[in-house]
Amino acid sequence: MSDVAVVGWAQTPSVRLARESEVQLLVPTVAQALARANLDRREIGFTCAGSCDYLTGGPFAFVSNLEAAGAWPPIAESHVEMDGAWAMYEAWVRLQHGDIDTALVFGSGKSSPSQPAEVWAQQLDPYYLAPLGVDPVSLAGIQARALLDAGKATERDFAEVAVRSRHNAVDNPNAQVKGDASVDALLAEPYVRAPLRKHDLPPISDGAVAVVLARGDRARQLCERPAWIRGLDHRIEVHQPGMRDLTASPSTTLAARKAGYDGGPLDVIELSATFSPQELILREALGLDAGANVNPSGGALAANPVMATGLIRIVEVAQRIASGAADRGLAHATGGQVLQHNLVCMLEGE
Amino acid sequence: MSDAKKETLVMEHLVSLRYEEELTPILERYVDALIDGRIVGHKCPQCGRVFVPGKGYCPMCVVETTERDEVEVADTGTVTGFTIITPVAYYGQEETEPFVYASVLLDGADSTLGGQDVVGIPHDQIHSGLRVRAVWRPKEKRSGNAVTNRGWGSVASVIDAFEPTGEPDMDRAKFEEHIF
Amino acid sequence: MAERCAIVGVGQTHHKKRRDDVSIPGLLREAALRALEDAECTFADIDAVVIGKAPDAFEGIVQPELFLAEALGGAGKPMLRVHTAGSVGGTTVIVGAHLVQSRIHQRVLAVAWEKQSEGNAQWGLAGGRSRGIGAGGAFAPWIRAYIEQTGAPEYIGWQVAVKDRLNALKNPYAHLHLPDISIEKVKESAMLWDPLRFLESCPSSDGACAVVLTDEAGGKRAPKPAAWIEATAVRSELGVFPGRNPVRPQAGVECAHDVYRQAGISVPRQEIDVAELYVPFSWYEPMWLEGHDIAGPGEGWKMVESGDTEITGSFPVNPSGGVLSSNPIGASGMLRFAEAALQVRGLAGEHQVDGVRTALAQAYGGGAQYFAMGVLRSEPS
Amino acid sequence: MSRVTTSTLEFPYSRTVGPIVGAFLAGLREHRIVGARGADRKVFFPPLEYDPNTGEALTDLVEVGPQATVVSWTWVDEPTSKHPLDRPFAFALVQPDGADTAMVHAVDAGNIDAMSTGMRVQPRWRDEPRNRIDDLACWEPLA
Repeated sequence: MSDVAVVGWAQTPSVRLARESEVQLLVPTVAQALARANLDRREIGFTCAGSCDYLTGGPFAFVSNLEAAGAWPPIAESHVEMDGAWAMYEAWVRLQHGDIDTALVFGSGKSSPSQPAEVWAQQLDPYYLAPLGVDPVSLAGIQARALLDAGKATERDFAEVAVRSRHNAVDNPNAQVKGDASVDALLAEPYVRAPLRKHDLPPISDGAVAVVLARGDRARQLCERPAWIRGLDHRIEVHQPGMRDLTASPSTTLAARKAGYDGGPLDVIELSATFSPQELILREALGLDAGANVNPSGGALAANPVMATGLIRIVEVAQRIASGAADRGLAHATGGQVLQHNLVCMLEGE
Repeated sequence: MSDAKKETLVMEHLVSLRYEEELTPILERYVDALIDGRIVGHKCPQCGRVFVPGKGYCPMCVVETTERDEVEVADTGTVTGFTIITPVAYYGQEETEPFVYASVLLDGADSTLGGQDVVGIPHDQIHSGLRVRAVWRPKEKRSGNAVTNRGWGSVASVIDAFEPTGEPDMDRAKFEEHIF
Repeated sequence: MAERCAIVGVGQTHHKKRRDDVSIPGLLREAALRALEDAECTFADIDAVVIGKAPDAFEGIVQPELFLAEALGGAGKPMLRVHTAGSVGGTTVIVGAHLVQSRIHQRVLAVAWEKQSEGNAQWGLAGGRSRGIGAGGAFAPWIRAYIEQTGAPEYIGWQVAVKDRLNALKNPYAHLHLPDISIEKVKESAMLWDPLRFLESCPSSDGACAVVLTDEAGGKRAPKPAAWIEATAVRSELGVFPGRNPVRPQAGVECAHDVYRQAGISVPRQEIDVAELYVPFSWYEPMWLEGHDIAGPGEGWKMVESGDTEITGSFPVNPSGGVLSSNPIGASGMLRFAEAALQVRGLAGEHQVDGVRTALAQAYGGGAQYFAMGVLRSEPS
Repeated sequence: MSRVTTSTLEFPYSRTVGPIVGAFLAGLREHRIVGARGADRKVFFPPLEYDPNTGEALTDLVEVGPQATVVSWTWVDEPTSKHPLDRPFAFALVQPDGADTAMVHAVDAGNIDAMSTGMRVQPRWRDEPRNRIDDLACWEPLA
């Protein structure tokens, strides 16, 4: 494999309601990512974007986002109807050919205009599930119950994940839900979808993220300490929630193994656990011990701009490597509901 | 029951999703001006092109534009291209008669307003180069409700249509870059 | 240096106005299983799945590949969902090829589909709003401009419409089989969007297409001839901006030049034996012949007029019947690559063009602003 | 005062469901529930045209239920207009007797205290079937 590194990045703060349109969130974000990599947009060899028409609010919504990339003169460009982390996957694959050495990737989403519970209910099997209005929070509740019933966790464990996330997010200017809370106080709150309480749920967020990738020596020229992608893989599982074990994430385990994760020490881990029980499932899937440095940014419980959340995890790891604060990290992204599709990216300093 | 009859049925499924969004601050200023009878856009500080409504950036140069780049354009302009659409019936289609779908380049602007109606002239006399002016709604009936953050209805619910000014046609060379 | 990539399996559904005999997974499986059978392999042999389709709102399912991946044996594998408007079928093949060329995977299944009859494309193209103009309404002014600029006679559009429908009679999978098609019938059909008549426009179809992509070793040991992917390129440009030339979009010019360069083609008209171009409205055939520099300015319509683009002509275009005969939107771009592959493999059956060694595949989308192109060859260079 | 723009993306989709989902929905009309048997005798419920783990075709339909067991569940205190019931209910993984997998559906248990993992439920049928999954209106605790 060619050595490809993250050499530029930027993200908007995640907010409950951004007054800017999705493109307006992207334009300065892309500009900042390019500036950090000291690149002009015309030098970019390949561009790939991730977004979701139905989240933005209409067919072909992604077409407007081309304006953020600067599509004049024409550019070599592609788009995935997936989180930006998969857009980065496509760009990373493209860079392996060896004929170009830079790529621009972005992911964006505004959840504020819609009722996410209604939008994502239409993401499920159209014959058996979508007509019932099965919403993501209910599915996460079923998953959480399965975890409790299996004796793998307690509601207190869920709350502890949330408390850590909010605590970590205090130092993250881009996070939305932050502050110190006590586990007991959180557990005194009512259920939203028993056994899940509000703290177990992600916020509804608007936001965007951009990444610049470069290959080999070009990366070294553009960045003092590139965050090298040592491995990148993703795996999808069976869709019907009743046809797989919701308390485990074998696709994460497999993706991590294929991405070269050998169980060795990690300085930083960023997980797209959009519901607190999922952090416990992912920790187990990756074999992380209790002391692992998981989600120093606060993770998806602190900020969840859907379609950007996964790529933000990669940025959070990459920037810690670039700054020298970390040498080796793992970033995880997820797609679909209750951890159906999982991506693992291994990043390292020189 | 392996002899189950494998008939294939039709399942109806209504998907109905509602989106509600505050207009961007740029569009809010734009709509306020529109209701006031003025059409404003953003002039790119780099290339000088004027986009109506302003986007907050120049899509060609990809540089940000702000209120400081706001300029007013005229409510007169030129039809640069058009199609007469025979409406196809579909769920939500309200049109039943052939309608005009014209691009209008306002004087002072570099972007065209798409999908405009042209009135006061038979459909078969509409042509590129036709000089037109906005038909404004009475002030009390202007709402800006049809303006969206994703480019639809950029003047609808304030300006219903354009009508011929009676001036001679614009020379094609003057709008060659704005036909589409 | 990238790994070589070959198409060793091609499958497609019978395209129809409404495939009321199948579910959406059933539709995809029909194409995928035919591609696997052609490649003489099974789902178990596939490393990764790439799925493409046009907007989700056409069927009203958000990211439908999440429930469809497993219908394609995708569980436990990487799955990517591509969406680049009408060009998506082409982009899906290209993304699949990249997975092989990068040496990440050895065998990839790429599937593109649309089940238009579940919803309504006019509604979808209008973003669910009133006053929709359809693709024809969007493209008609550009077609008019082409006619004005080149002085092409109006029968050129009719001629393409007839040619593609006659070709479709040789393609058992095509949606439209119109044995009594004629110039008179086309010219007497209803004017939909001046200058476009009903029979100069594509149908709305349910359908899917699939290809199995593999590496050099896989291509060489394939049981049937392989189609070698010699070049691929994608280009995108803004849909509306001052100075844009949508009649000859720059993205299309650059995309074509990119694939010609990669394939070492200097005179496309002579060095390409057959082309499958995305022609949803008849006039797009001469427009793309010029827009991709196969014909010089104003020469594209003359190629049509002289019969060069007929299946027996010197530069056959869309021997499959093209988009004018089958249009499952998301799959339409992949069908161009699939049909080009069948041609270089010599497996196109009744619509096989004699002696094809090099084929061009092209798809476009959005406001003629997204392009995906490829050059396929019967032998690796 | 900020200006708000609203839109509704609405369409009545018409789905042809194919042989397996079709047989399942046809069964519901007759108050019968079917699953699909795989190569290893495993019965998938709800029935799919393929084994989701391998992609192999499934054609062998077998009757399951009608009694079933709740495998996992969550409680919906405030149903929305898109939910199948207009009073508090559970979304649950429901596995009919004879099936090896479960599907997500609504359980009308009245209140959360009536819910438990492992509880037994039975189908409640819609009076006028319309070829949809909610012809099986919901599940209810076994009387």
